[in-house]
Amino acid sequence: MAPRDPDAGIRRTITAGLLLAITLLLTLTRIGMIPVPTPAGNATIAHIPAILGGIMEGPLVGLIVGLGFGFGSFMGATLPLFKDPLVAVAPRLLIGLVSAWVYIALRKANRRTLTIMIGVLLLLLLAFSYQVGMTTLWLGIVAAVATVGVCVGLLIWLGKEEPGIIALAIAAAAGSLTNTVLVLAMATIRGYFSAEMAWTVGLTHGIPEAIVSAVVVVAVVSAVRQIGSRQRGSSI
Amino acid sequence: MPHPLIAVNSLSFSYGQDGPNPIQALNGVSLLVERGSYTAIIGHNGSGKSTLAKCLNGLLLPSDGLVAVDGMDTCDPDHRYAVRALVGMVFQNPDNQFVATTVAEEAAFGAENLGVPRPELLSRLEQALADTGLSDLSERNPSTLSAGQKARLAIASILVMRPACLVLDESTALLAPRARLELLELVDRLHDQGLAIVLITHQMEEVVRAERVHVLDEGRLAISGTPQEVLLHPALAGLGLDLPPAAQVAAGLRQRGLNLPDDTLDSAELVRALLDLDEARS
Amino acid sequence: MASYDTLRHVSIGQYVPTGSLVHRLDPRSKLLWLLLGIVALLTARGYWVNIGLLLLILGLVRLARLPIRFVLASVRPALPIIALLAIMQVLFYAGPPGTVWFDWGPVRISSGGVRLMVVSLLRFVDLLCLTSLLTNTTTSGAITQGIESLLRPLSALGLPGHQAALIVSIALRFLPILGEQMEAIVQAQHARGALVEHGRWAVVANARRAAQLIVPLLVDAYRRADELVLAMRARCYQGGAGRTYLVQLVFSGRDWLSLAAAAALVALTVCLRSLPIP
Amino acid sequence: MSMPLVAIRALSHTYLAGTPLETRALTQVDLTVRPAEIAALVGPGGAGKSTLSHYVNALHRPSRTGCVSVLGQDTASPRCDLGRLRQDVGLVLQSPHLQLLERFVGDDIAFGPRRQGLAGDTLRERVRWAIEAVGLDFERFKDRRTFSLSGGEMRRVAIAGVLATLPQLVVLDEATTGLDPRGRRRVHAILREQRASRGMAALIISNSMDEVAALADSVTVLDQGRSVLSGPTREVMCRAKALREIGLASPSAQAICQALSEGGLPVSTEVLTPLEAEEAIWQAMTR
Repeated sequence: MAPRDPDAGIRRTITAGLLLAITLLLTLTRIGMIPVPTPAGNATIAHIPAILGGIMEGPLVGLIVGLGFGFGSFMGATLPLFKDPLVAVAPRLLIGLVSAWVYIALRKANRRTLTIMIGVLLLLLLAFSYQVGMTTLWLGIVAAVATVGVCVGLLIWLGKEEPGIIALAIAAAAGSLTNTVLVLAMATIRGYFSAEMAWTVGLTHGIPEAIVSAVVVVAVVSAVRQIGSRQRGSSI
Repeated sequence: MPHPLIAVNSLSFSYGQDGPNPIQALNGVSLLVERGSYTAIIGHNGSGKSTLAKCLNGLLLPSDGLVAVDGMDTCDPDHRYAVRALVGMVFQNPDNQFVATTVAEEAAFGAENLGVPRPELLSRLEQALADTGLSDLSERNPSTLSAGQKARLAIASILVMRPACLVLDESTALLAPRARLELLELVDRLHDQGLAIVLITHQMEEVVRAERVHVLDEGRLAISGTPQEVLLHPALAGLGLDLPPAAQVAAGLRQRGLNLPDDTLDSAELVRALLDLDEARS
Repeated sequence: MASYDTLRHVSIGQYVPTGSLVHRLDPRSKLLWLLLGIVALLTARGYWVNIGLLLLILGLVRLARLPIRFVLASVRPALPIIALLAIMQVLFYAGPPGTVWFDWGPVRISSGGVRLMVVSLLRFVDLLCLTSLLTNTTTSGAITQGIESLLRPLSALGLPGHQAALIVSIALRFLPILGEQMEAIVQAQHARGALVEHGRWAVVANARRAAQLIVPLLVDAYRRADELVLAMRARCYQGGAGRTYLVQLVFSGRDWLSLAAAAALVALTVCLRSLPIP
Repeated sequence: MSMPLVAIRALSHTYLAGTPLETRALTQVDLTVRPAEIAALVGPGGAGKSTLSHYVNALHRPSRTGCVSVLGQDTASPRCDLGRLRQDVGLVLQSPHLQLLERFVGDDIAFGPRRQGLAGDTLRERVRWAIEAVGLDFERFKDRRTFSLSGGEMRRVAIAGVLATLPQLVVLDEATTGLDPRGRRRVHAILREQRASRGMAALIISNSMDEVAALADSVTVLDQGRSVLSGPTREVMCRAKALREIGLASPSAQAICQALSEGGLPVSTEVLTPLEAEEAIWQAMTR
């Protein structure tokens, strides 16, 4: 048994620094902000380093990188919505934390546990969609269809992939959705958005962002850690 | 009896040894580096050179076997920093190892980490910058330096730790001919000042400068000896390494029956030998 | 084709020694300046105050003997996206109440909307300039030490001040390097024919480009971190404890003076808030 | 005479024109690569070699000054088919790791051929050929993760990825730097073999004059963004003084003969390789 690498702390600090740099680069140069014609102004990929930081380096690093993202988006904001630190900064602190916690909870889980969890998630989201459907019918329907689609996709994927990778993807999506949900909740509470607007934005941004986050995080982590993917080799 | 500076005893190292398929990079390597000596380690890509280098100062710890620096086991956490300060390591690509935004701060980094008191720190820094010819550039941003200057800065940042040995891990590979020559001359000067040098390379013409050469192949020591012994060794060709051009010419001429001495390994020696030979004939 | 050039020079994080008065200030007073400057930016309202702040900051840039266009270079890569965003926002977003200049279907241009846009952009540019100014005039060692020293009161509460300072200073130092890296990645992908160049569909192209960029950028950052960690370990880095410093922090009279100026600036912007300046 | 593959005339390039960071990378540079020719680009660091190589792949396109024609296409023209051009011109950049796009080596090398419409066994054979061409073992490497490769392996994979599309021209920007002699010989051999079998041309950028002397048919020397010397390799390499002035060395073999001739031995200095030097010295010694 080799002794534990005594310099692991340095690695964590440096990685946090580099992830923070990427976050600032993506927010301050606006490369990570993709303009879309919705009330929120743009979709983002700049929250991905915070998710990665949380998953790979732990909650603290996720928190720090998330703070950087919040600061960048706060200072770069052109909409009153994001000029409010309670909307722009506070929710972002939780992105990395949630990803980290979800990952820690799931990384040891086996296939069956994950299947059950996806089932529970499906039911919860469907119940939620039903609630939404009671107020705005079409939104509820869209949400339900999206939920079923995503969960079925996840289950099919689960059959093919290693549980570790699924855990990563779920943690990343959870981090991304934390961002969407909390920002929109704050925006609604603080009176920038009506509930219906929030739902529209949530569906049009939240789901694509969550999927992109999961794909990117899985790609990066499996490259860096060289951890297993069921796909053991090239297709050649 | 004083300890040798670095003693490597049947060292083996595997990457990912906790995982399902470890990759063995070094297999039973033993060698000694004496104080003030000049050692070259050559081998083709993937022969384990860099892994060996990182084992010499405890950046990697042996999977099996022992590496002792000045009698201190590199596995002993109490000696970790003493070992790293004694055996300084310069990597291939200086761009990726700079932490600071001025030459002076970058050079001082190692000494700061060792907690060297400031007056001493300043004198060490001054000395290191002077040795590497960077004194006039101390306020510059390292990213604005030329490739050769960056390589010298990487050396300066090791010298402030006052090491007894300098390990250069393919530090010349990315340099243009003139910058490479300048760097090798700097290394020669440092060697003259008493520093032990371990030069890791796959350029045969560079090993001629060394006192002792070790050839690594697939993680094992294939040949060890003086440059002359190694370059004339019959097994060398099978290891995928080329003779330096001068040695190639000399070998060819010898085969044609020219009576050249054995020690014509670099261009200058070959030219001198040929001119002597020509004079003797006429 | 200038598209690769724009990423090449992020001025934030590049130390540019000119030996000016600003360079010689204590890093702590510059860090506090940045902090107070941000407060001033956040409190400033209306066109004139913000333009005044921009002029003041550009004046500081001149005082540091830096070319203004160098400092503004950080804004350049953001320009196309900012412009697009600005147009969309002005057209479609109602904004705070004000005179409506143009109203047709979903499109409404009002004085309030335009002012919001312009002031936000000025604030963004100001922030980039201030951050750039800090890093252009302060070495990474000084920044680390400055932050560490400012955080010392919090260290008593268990906050790892040295690590926090190192994280920030590494992030600032690597900003321009990663910007360059991004350019290299775009080039490498083009060279293999991986990206199709869209001329017209800027939005789609931007989205695709951003997604294709971020994976290699992150993977490369991890590789870079590995190498840097190795180089730091090889030079006996062992955290903040027991470390000595090349740079010595001296908080002198001119630092107090500069701080007083910053405080006055904040006070001024706060006072101007209550005045009816457009 | 057949039309050149690459014809660059009076090309200038300025980075960040109109800003204080403006840097002149190229000034009135000419470069020609003929079909089935191995051309070399040498020069001290910062001479503009990489920038020039980017023009050949249309990563940069001339804006105001100069004219760049690659495989008969004017790259400045909006009608220039970039996709086609980049398939026919393979560029291996200085930092090979950025060029690897896929997770597994096999998929990465298959990237180009797939875009050309190859599939199934043809694709597999092409990938096998490309991996083996650069001296790596197909079975062992196809399933390696690109992130886990060493620097030297990454360079080889990058070269293989470019060769796999069977380009008409490959541009290697210091692609053999950091490779061991065996790896270099392998790359040299594949360039020569491809030239012989299907007339592939190559433009190599190298800081090893020995390598250029052994491999290239023609050489262009850049210094501070200008083309200062160009012509057949032997002609350029024999101008030792001019090369020394801009900080380049002559090839070792040539330097040995030069030193001998200065020392009074009547030996021909027009040699490029150790073998030629050996012959020339033998001639002189047995005169």
